[in-house]
Amino acid sequence: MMAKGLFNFSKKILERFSNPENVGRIVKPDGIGYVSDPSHGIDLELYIKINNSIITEAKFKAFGCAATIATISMVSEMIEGKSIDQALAISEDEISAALNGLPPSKMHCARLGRELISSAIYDSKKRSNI
Amino acid sequence: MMAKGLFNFSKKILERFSNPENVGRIVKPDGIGYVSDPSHGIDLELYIKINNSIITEAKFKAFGCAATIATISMVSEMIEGKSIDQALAISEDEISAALNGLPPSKMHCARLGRELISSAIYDSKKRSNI
Amino acid sequence: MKRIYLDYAATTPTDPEVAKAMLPYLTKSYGNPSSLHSFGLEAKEAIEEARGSIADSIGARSSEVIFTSGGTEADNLAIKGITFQNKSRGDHIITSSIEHPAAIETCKFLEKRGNRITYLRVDSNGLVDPDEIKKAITNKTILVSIMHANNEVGTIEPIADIAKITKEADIPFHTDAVQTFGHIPVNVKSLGVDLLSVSAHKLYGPKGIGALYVRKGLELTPLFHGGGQENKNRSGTENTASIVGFAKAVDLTIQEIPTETIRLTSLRDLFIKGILEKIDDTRLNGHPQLRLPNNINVSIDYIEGESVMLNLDLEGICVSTGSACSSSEHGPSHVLLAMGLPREQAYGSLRITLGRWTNETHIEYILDSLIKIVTKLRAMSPLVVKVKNIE
Amino acid sequence: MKRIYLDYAATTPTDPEVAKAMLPYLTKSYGNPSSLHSFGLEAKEAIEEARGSIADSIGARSSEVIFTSGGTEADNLAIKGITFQNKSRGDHIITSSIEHPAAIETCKFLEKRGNRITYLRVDSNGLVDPDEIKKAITNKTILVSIMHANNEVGTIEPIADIAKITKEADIPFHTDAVQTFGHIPVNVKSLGVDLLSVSAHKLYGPKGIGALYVRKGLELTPLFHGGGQENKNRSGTENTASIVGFAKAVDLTIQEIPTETIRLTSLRDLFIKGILEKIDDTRLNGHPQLRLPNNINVSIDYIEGESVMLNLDLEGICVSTGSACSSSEHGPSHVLLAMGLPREQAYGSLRITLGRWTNETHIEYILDSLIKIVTKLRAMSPLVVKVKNIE
Ligand SMILES: Cc1ncc(COP(=O)(O)O)c(C=O)c1O
Ligand SMILES: Cc1ncc(COP(=O)(O)O)c(C=O)c1O
Repeated sequence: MMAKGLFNFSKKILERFSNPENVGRIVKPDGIGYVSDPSHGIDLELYIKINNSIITEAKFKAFGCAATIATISMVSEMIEGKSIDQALAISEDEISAALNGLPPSKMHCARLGRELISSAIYDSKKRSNI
Repeated sequence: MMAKGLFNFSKKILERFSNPENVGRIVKPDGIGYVSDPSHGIDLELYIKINNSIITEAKFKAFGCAATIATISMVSEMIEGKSIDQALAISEDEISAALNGLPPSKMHCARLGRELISSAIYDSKKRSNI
Repeated sequence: MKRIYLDYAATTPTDPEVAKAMLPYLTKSYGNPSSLHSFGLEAKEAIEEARGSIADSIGARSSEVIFTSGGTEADNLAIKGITFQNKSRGDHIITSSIEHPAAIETCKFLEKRGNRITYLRVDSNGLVDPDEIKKAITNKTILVSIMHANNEVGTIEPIADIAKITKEADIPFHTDAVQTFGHIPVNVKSLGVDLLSVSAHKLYGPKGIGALYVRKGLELTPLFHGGGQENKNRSGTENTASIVGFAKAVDLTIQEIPTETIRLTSLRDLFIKGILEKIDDTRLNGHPQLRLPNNINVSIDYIEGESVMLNLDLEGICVSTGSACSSSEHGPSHVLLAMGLPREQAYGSLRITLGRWTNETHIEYILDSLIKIVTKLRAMSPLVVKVKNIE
Repeated sequence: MKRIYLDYAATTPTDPEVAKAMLPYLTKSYGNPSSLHSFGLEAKEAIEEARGSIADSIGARSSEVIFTSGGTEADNLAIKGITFQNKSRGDHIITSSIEHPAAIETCKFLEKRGNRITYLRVDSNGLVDPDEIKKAITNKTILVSIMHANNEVGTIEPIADIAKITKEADIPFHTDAVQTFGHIPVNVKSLGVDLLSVSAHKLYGPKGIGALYVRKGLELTPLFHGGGQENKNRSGTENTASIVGFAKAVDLTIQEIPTETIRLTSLRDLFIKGILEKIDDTRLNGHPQLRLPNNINVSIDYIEGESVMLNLDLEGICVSTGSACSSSEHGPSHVLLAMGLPREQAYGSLRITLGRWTNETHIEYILDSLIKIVTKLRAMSPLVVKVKNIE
C-alpha cells in the first residue's frame, strides 16, 4: 500500500527533480531561450554555449512544477554535445523517454522543453547574424 | 442491537397479532359490520350480539396487515360489555392506547376499528327497526 | 432467537473479507484521492485498481465505469444524465412498467417536467416484448431503459434482443443490472447495452456504493457538480474504502456464480415445489424458467402479505412482501399489478430470496412455518368463505 | 519513511473507534433499513439514532437532517434542490467567488441552463461583506449560498450577519459547513441558516457520507428519485454503517472542540510566525483572526506551489497547494485570485492543515524542511533575479 511514486512519476523524474543538474546561468551565453507564461505558473530560461554548431554547454532556470523542472534539466543535458540541428530534431517523445516516461497529465512539459530549445537556438542564430 | 419489536410495535400488538382473541363469526348476530376495501388490502367483518343495548359478544374476521388484525381483535374485546352509546364513543386514541400505542404509520387501523364498530351498530339498529 | 435471513434481494451481509479489505482504507490509507501527495496517490491507485477489476468483470474498459453512491444514483444518473444531455434531440423515453422505483420514479419525475414516457406493458410472467419497444420508438426517443432482471419476481428480460433494436435505431440503451450483477453473468458486450447500473450491497459488498457503466463516446449531464472527480461525471470525494470493498465483493462473488447458480436453483425449486404442493391456492409469480436462481415469489390467496411476513418474522424468518400497508402508502406491488394479478392476490404475495448462507434446512423450516401461519391467517380471513364458500 | 500528514482539510483518517462502530453494521446488522422485518428494523433504528444525535449536535430536529453521500451531494442538493423547487418564483442565486467547487460549479451549471448568478467579491482576507448581499438581492432571488469557512484559506464568514439579511428578505440561506463542522461550533439556530452541508470525512469519519440540514417547512426537489428514503428527499438504500460511523465521529470530535481549538491555534500560530520570520517574501493568506484553528495558507514568492509540495512529499510531509499543473487543468486557486493575489503569488501558495495527530515536532520538522526546499527552488527560479535583481 505504499505509494509507487509521486504522481506516478518515474524514479528518474523524481531524482532529476530533487537534484536537477545544470541549474544556473551562463555568463556570456551564445543563446538564451525563454518560455514565459507566469500567469500559467511557468517561467523558463535556457542558456547555451555553441562552438562550431555544437552545443557545448547548457544551463537553465525554472519557475514551474516538479515535472517541468525535471524536464528542463533533462533537456539541458540532452542537448549538450549535440549539433544545433540534432538539438532541434529532439522530439517530445524522446524527451519523455529520457525521463522514463512523463505521465499523460504532464506531457505538456515535453512540449515546453522543445519550445525552450528552439527559442535558445533561434536567439543564438539572431546573435551570430549581427 | 436486537430489534426492539417489529415495526416498533408494542408487545401488546405483537401478542394480539400472533394470538388474536375473538376470531370467528356469530351464527345469529344482532349486527354485522363491514369495512371492505380489498383493493387496498382490507376486508373486515365484525359480528355483535346485543342485549338491552349492551353488546354481549363480539367476533371478527379480518383480511389485512398485522396491525389491522391486532386492532380489530382489540376493538372486538373493548366493546364487549359496553352499551351501544359507549361503544360508539370509543375514540381512535383510546383504541391506540389499548394497544399501548399504534405507531404513526399504522394509525389508520384505529380509524378502521371505529368505522367497523359504527357499521355493526348501524346494522343492528336497522335490523331492530324492521 | 436464531434468525434466518431470506431477503437477499433486499440486501446482503457484507462479506467479512470485504470488510477486512475496506478497513485499511479507512484508518491507514486515508488520503483524499485527489491529493497530489503520496497519501492521495495510494488512495487513487487503490480506486483505479478497483475500477479496473470491476470494469474487467463486465467486459468494459476502466474509463467506462463511474462510481456512484449506489444503484439508485446509478439509475438516476443514467436516465437524467442522458435526458438532460439530449434535450435538443428529443424528449421521449421508453421504459417498462415493472422497473425498480429508482428508474420508474425518475421517469415519473421527468414526465412531470415535460418528458414523454412510454411505460411498456409486460406479460403475465413479467417479460417485456422487444417488438413493443420497436413499435414504441419515435424520432424523439432518446433513451430506452429496461431492467436486466426484476427485483420482485426475478424475471430475466431479453436484454440482448432489445439491444439489437436500440442499436439499429441508434438510441442509448440502459439496463438496471442491480439484481443480476454477481448473480448471473453480466457482460456489457454480450448484452449490447450502452449504460448499466450495479450496486455493491446486493452482492455481499457494502451499502452506499455502486457504479454506472457508460459506453465510451456517450455523454451524460452529471447529477453532481464540483471537484470534477470520476472524469467530471460525478464530483465528490471518492469513497475509497467502499470502492475497494466493492471490487473485493465482485471478485469473490463472480467466482462463485457457476456453483451458486446450481445450488440456489435447486433450493429455489425445492421451495417452489413444496409450497405449491403443500398449500392450496398458491401460485408462483414471475417466469418459471427465465428467473434469477435465488428468487421465489408466491401469491397466497385470502391473506395479506405483510401479516404473513410479520408472523414469519416472529418465528425468526426474514422475507419480503409485495404489499406495504401504512397510513401514508397503500397498495400492492406495481410489478405484480403490471403482470395482471388481481389486487387481492397481489396483496397476498411473498418474496423469498436465497443467498450464500441459505441451506436446505432453512427451506424446510420456512415451509413448515409457512403452513402453520397460512392456516392460522386463513382461519381469520373473511375472504376464504366469500371466495370458496366454505367455513 | 515516516510520513507526516498535514492535509487534514483535504480529508482525515477515520478514527479507529469510528471504524469499530461501523463494522457490526456491515457484517451483522446488515438489514435493508426499508425492510419491515427485524433485520430492517434494527438498521432503521441505528440510522434514526444517528440522525438524532447529529441533529442534536447542530441544534436541529431529526426530521431536518437528510443523509447524503457527502458534502458535494449536500451542496448540490441544497442549491439545485431549492432552485428547481422555486423555478416559478425566481431564477437568481447569490453566492461568493470563493465557494468550494461543489457549490460554485453547481452555480455555473445552473447559470448555463439559464439561472442568473451573482458571485460576490471578497476582500483581501477572503471575507464576504453582508452589505453586498443586501445590495445584490432582487425580487427574483431564490437562494443565498455562502460557505461557513473557506477550505483553502480558512477564513470564517459572517454567517449570522448574513442570515439576518436573508431572513428579512425571506430568502432561503444555505451555508457549506463542511470545513467547520467538528472544528468550530456549528449551530443552525445561532447561525440562522435554512440549509447547511456537512461531510463526515472532514472530522475523522468515513468518506462517502454527509448530510444536509433543511429547515422544517422548506421544500426541495430531490436529486435522486426512487424508493422514497430520507422522507422522499433522497432515495437510495441508506448507508447504515457509514451513517453510524458519521454519528460516532461527530460525537467524538465535538467533545474535543474546546481543547483542540486551543491546541491547534497555538500550533498554527507557531508555524505562521516561524515561516514569516525565517523565510523572506512570504505572506499569510486568509484572515489573521477570523480563521479556522487548523488552517495555514502561505504564499512563498518566486517558486511554484506544486514543486514545493512534491519536494515536501519526498521528505514525507503531505500538504496541499492552491496551484495545480496538468495538461488538462491549469491555473492557480480561484480563491486566492478572488482575494486579489497576483497570479504568480497564487502559484506559490501552500496549504498546511493540522489535526488530531499534529504536534510541535511536526511543526518544527516542516519548518526546517521548508527552509531547505525554498532555498533550493529559489536558486533555480528565474523570477528571483527578475523581481529582486539579485543573483
Ligand atoms: C433492480 C434494482 N435497482 C435499483 C436498486 C437501488 O439500488 P440501491 O439500493 O443501491 O440504491 C435496487 C435495490 O434496492 C434494485 O433491486
Ligand atoms: C468547503 C467544502 N465543501 C464541500 C466539500 C465536498 O465534500 P465531499 O468531499 O464530502 O464531497 C469540501 C471537501 O472536499 C469542502 O471543503
